Amino acid sequence: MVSDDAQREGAYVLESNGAEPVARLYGEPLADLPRDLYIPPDALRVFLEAFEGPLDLLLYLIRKANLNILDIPMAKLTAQYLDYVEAMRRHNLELAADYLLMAAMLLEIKSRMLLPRPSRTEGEQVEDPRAELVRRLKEYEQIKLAAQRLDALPQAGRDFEVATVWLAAKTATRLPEVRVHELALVWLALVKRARLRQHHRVEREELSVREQMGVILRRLAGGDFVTFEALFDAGLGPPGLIVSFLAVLELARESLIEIIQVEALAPIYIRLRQDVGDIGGSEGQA
Amino acid sequence: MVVLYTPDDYKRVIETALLSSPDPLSLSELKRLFDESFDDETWRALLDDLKRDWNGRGVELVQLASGWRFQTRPEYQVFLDRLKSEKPPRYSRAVLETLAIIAYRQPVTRGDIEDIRGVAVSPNVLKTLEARGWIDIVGHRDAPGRPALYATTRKFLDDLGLRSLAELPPLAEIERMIDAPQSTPHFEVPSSPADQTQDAELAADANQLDVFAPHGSG
Amino acid sequence: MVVLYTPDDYKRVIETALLSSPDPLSLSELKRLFDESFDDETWRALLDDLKRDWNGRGVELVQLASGWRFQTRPEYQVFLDRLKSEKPPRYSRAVLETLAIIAYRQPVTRGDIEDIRGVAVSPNVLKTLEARGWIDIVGHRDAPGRPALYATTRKFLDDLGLRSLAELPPLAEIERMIDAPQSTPHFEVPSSPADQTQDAELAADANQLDVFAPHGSG
Repeated sequence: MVSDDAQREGAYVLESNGAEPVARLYGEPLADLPRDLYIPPDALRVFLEAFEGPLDLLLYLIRKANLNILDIPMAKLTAQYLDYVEAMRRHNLELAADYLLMAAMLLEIKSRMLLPRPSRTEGEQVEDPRAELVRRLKEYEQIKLAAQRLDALPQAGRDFEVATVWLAAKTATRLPEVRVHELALVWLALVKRARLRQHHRVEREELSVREQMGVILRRLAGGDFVTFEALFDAGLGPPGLIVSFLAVLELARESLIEIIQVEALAPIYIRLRQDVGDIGGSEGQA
Repeated sequence: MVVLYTPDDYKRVIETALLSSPDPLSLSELKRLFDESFDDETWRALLDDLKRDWNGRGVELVQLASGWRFQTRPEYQVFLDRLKSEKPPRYSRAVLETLAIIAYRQPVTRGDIEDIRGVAVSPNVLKTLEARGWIDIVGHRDAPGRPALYATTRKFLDDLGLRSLAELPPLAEIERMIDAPQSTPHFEVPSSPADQTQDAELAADANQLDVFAPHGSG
Repeated sequence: MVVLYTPDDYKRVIETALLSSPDPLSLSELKRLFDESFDDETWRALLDDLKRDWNGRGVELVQLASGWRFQTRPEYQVFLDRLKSEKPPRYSRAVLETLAIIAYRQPVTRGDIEDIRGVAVSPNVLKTLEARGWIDIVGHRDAPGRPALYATTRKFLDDLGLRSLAELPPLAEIERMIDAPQSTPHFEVPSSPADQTQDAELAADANQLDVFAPHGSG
């Protein structure tokens, strides 16, 4: 891989020779007077490295001389290319095999161009010996320009940065989530499994009663007597009051509470059954 | 090219630098942002001002030993956790069944749960649910050993988004859907695809049981 | 615990998630943030609104191949570069041309790349691009040696701010420029200042070549 730095560094060397052309040679500006036509080998190497291979060099020669890529004068191009390769060899620079392969290809095309073309037969197109070279040059030039355009796109880390706000340390471990319908399905499967089919129709009301049973048990958890009325929240409305009443009856039936009325029409008191209601260490209280 | 005139212009550059820096930026690092040099008091004012700008947002500017940093507020973690690709943990079948029994049949004893499930209930199962705050002991049954009675709590209702137990899906309805000749029972409950998969599995279980139920009761 | 009521509340959570996520978040990932599900239009409105909120700031909300991301505006890079201890990599032409071939012709083998460039491809070139996460091996061609097939990644699109490969500079356009009978060897390709420098350097090289070319042919 040709390092970018080497490429750039070398370019500076060449550039330092002078920016303004001091003469023109074969109509081309000459940046510097040739010093006995001696090119330092280092500069040549840098020059070689400025190209990405023989196709790149050929393209450069074509574009510099303003040649038509669709009608390349092979003699001129081949001569220029070989001059370059020859210069490299004279200075004993290691030349990539790719450059020599291209030289051979150019010479072959050139010689085929010199041969008399076979007479065209009906329905058959005579292929231009340059066609494959032109195709490759065009494809390469396309990619070369596409690469420049890619490089011109804004690039993360070079032209912009990604927002990276610190995530505050995670505090709690994630708890499993349970969904309501999931619970219902589990219960249903259980009911079937337990063959409690006679009970499987759990009515809304019944459920509410069971919920209210829990509410009342929590109210009574202190162990103290609570007035019967205090167990009813008028805000619940008639259905709510009925549910609460049914809950009290159910709790009594299951021997979970004691209901005490000293005499008829006297206040009714309710508390947890003494031998049961030991929640909160309330034993012994009246 | 951005030209800086007002304190707000400078603040915007500081904000941009802090939002895009993976590490906290010290004051001396921040000072490199501008050709102009401000005294520490001016810097302090700029940073305090910037901190105030972010009041009430999900991200806050904090000062640490090594410098200033934007970080997410802990209250927002609950949302950010949901982005993690890892699957949410799930309760075991034993836990789910125990919870369902307590929810639908409360108050119940451990013995009741074992009767319905047909297997012994590990104390860990009840501990898991108690630790979650979803069930508690509401009393003891007047029976040998005075077993504890379990019921679901208000937190259970809150966490499942219910106002009361009456909002638990009525089983009669669900059963009708499962028994219906439709091959795939679907419920009008918003749920993720993963949940639906599990629903389908559960429903499949339910159907499976159905196959045996007539045999058992016949 | 943060309770969400207004669209602004939801926007704040989305903003927090996007600011703190190292990778772009897709819409389906963002949807995981909330229990409630909104339709795509609502999401689009929330995100557009959030994007607008950041107008005129140093950071912007952009939509990429793999989702939405907050990133700094290029105009602010000149400030952010001052904080960096090392300069971001500038890729050599070998790397860039290899990348271009993979981007436009994918999937391709190393042999395909060498055919187009006319030179051997150093393993380091491919390693550089793989290390950056811009290319990876997507399969092997059914040919002798079963050579690896390279393609560009989602990260490549994200890092270049593209939503899809279709947003790459169109090759047809580039081709038109090649065929056009222009007199200048270099094209009006929008390029960064660095590229222009390189062009100038090549032009200087060109002059140099002339020095010995006539010598060789004379």
